[in-house]
Amino acid sequence: MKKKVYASLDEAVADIPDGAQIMVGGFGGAGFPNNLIQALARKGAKNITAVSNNCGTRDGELGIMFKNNQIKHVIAAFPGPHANHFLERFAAKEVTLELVPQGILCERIRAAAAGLQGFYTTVGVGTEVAAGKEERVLEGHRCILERPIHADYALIKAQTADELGNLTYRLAARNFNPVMAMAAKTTIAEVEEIVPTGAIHPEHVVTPAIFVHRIVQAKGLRYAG
Amino acid sequence: MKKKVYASLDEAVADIPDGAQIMVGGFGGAGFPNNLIQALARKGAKNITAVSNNCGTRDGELGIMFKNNQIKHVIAAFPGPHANHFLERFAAKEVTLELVPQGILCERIRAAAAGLQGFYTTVGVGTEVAAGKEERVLEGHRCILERPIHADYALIKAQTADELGNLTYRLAARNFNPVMAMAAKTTIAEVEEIVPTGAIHPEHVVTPAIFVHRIVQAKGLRYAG
Amino acid sequence: MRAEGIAKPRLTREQIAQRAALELPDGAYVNLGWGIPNLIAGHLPKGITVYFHSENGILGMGPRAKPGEEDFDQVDAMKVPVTLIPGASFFHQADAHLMTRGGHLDVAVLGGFQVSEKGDLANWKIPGAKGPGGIGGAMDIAAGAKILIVCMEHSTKDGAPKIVKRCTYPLTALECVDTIVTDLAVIDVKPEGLLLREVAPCWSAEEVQALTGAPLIVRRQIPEMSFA
Amino acid sequence: MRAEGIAKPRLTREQIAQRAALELPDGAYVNLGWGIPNLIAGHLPKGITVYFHSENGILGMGPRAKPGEEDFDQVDAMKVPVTLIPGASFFHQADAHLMTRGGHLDVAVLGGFQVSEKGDLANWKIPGAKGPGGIGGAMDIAAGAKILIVCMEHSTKDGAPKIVKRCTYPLTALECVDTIVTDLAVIDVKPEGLLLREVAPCWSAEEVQALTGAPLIVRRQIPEMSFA
Repeated sequence: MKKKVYASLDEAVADIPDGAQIMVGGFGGAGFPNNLIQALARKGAKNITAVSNNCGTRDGELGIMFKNNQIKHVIAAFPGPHANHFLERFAAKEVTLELVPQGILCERIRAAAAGLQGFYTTVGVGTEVAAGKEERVLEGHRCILERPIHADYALIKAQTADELGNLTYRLAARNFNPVMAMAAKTTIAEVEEIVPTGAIHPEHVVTPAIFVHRIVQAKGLRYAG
Repeated sequence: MKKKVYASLDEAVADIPDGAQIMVGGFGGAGFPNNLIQALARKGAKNITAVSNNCGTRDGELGIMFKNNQIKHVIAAFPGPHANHFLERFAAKEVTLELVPQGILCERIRAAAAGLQGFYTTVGVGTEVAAGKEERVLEGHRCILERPIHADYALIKAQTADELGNLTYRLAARNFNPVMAMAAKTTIAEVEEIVPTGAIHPEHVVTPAIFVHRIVQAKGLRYAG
Repeated sequence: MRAEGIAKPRLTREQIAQRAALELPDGAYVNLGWGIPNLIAGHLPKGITVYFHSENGILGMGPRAKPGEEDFDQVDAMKVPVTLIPGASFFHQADAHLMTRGGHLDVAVLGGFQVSEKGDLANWKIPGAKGPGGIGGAMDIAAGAKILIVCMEHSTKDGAPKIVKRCTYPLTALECVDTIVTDLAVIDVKPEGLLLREVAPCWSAEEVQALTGAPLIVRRQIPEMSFA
Repeated sequence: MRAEGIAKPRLTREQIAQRAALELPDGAYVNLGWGIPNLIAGHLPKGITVYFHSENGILGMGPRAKPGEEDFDQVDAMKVPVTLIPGASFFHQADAHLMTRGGHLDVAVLGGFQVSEKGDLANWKIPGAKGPGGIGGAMDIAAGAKILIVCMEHSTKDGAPKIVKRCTYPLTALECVDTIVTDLAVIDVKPEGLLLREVAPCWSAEEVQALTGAPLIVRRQIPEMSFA
């Protein structure tokens, strides 16, 4: 049976090709897979579509990948005031942005995970976000149709993994990570500690092992923004 | 501030009116709020619309309410071979049934909880379940539109509540309970034990207190089917 | 199409399960339905680890609990108290079916009343049966599994074929079945039709075809079913 | 509509927050947005318990963490390390916004650039600003809260009214605002229009109307804003 625990960050991202669509967990500085992002920056994969709440914080989080011009398109809710590398690339038209309300971003990711082909929401009706989207009245409300967001890879940050791939998260570093973990073809988890299979109580597992394909121990870069 | 802990099962269901739409947790004998169901049977509310995976097991689970002819309509995935009271009422046309695939039942409940007005799924396409539902092609798949299922009340079974209303569940008795808890206007939880607020680790809470309006200690009837 | 003329021994339900067990890859996440599929867990080859999913909210089920050790909060989708293997987890119903519908299960094995030559499945309701029937998780599982195997007898009790051109029973899902394992054969559903892969011991391709309600594609010599 | 002619004292941002805090019922689940709303937590009346929701996945936030006691895995939506009150919980982002969108929050308080007489809100992007702007959780929160309060200055820095007939800034959500608390007034958005509920000390209804870009409904004598 294939082992999920990888010896190095670089091995864990080695097969991510140019042009891949990648989800990246994290919010407000917490729960970013900063070591995996650094590995992907070292690898130099190009023309990436990134799905992330923000667009980096200075050189940290996704910042390094915008700095390196590895990202061609990003789907995000809040690029952030310190996303200077993104903002420069955006101004230079080297990267395009789809701006999405935060809850809808997450719900579209979950829809992909859950095998749903779309959903209706009142969020965004009458705003720029509704541009080009089907609108109709359902349950007495004006709604727009939102579509799933899929990914080839998810880079996520968890606190503890068992060797089988069950994950738990620390405090509010949970945020987008469990949802993105469910939505990608290949989910790669950077974790603080790896414990023997069965060491996490079955009722306390947040991300069941079925969603996790690779596990690698974090190497030092916890808060990078 | 209003206290959520009720002294008796009967008080906890005292205001449920005739004609209410009620979700009831449980699957495979585990996680049914049997004591609340008995209290509702004692109260005798009529013309109930029930949302439940099954339709009772002999006199147990929802069985007693079918026996008493309190339910006029039920939305369920698997009425069950031992739902004899339901089956008799159904044959006598005293109750109507909307039969729904189990995952779609739960997803429609979640859609109500999440403020979504509908979703598209491939599940049920080309089957009896699709009758009367809008069909279209999305993401390259034939899909049908499914609508949210709301409720006035949810009767759920949890293992432990803190006094604020945070809940945890035991083993596979979790099943429908956390999802239904999020979807009803008023959620009433029957629990094995009530602990002081803060005694459940914030990372281990499965149902946050925001979803829980009443808590009552179970009185003996754990597995009723 | 009636079977009266042929009285050769057919596989038992346990043998069907034993054959189907060989289809499960090491490390796979698998859901087993009611009936014959549920017997598969007892026939896994040595050295193979499979993570069994139960649609009520368990991943990593082990064998059923021994008498006296049952915990009725830890039951499978058939209400049977089960054990867990290390690394098991519990989750709620919405996540349980996010797994089925979202394509996260490697293999699902369901029972069947009828399978069509296009891989349509009917497995939840017998026409004319008393009562409304019950769908349970079958439609979600059939729609979402990466590989769907159906285990069933090749013929009904009356001798009618269960593999048919078009299902006449109420459908579970369209074009969902990948492989059919019966008491007579292993058949793959391919874009070009039903491909006969193996036949039961002592049975020929022609004899299996005679009991099948849709044409079988027979390439070369069909090997006998293997059980290990 | 310009404000140059009037130089009376207006409420400070802290005073706006203090007034808005009185709108929160005991036991309420509340989300506070960026800016003035975020100051409200420091002004809760004695004896009132409010459960603060953070859209990154916390319910039951307490005050910000003291210097030296920060944990950067426990931050609010503004990236500020916070404490927890007993009974707090963590959950993932999909559940965090199930709470906002699904109508589970009793009250949300957001900042605003413009509010229209119908209660439309614009609060995420200034026309002509550099860069693409950022929506964050505001659209989900505005669409779903049972009661939505907007806290903002009554006029822009240039003296233009922020309460208008129609928003000219990019919208956050339509017909979502219930109450506006500004440095000059408390105004309820009603089906019949903007109902002036209270005015700041030393201000008259007529003076507030003069700085408001949409008609205010003035019934009887308007009381002075209370702060406790």
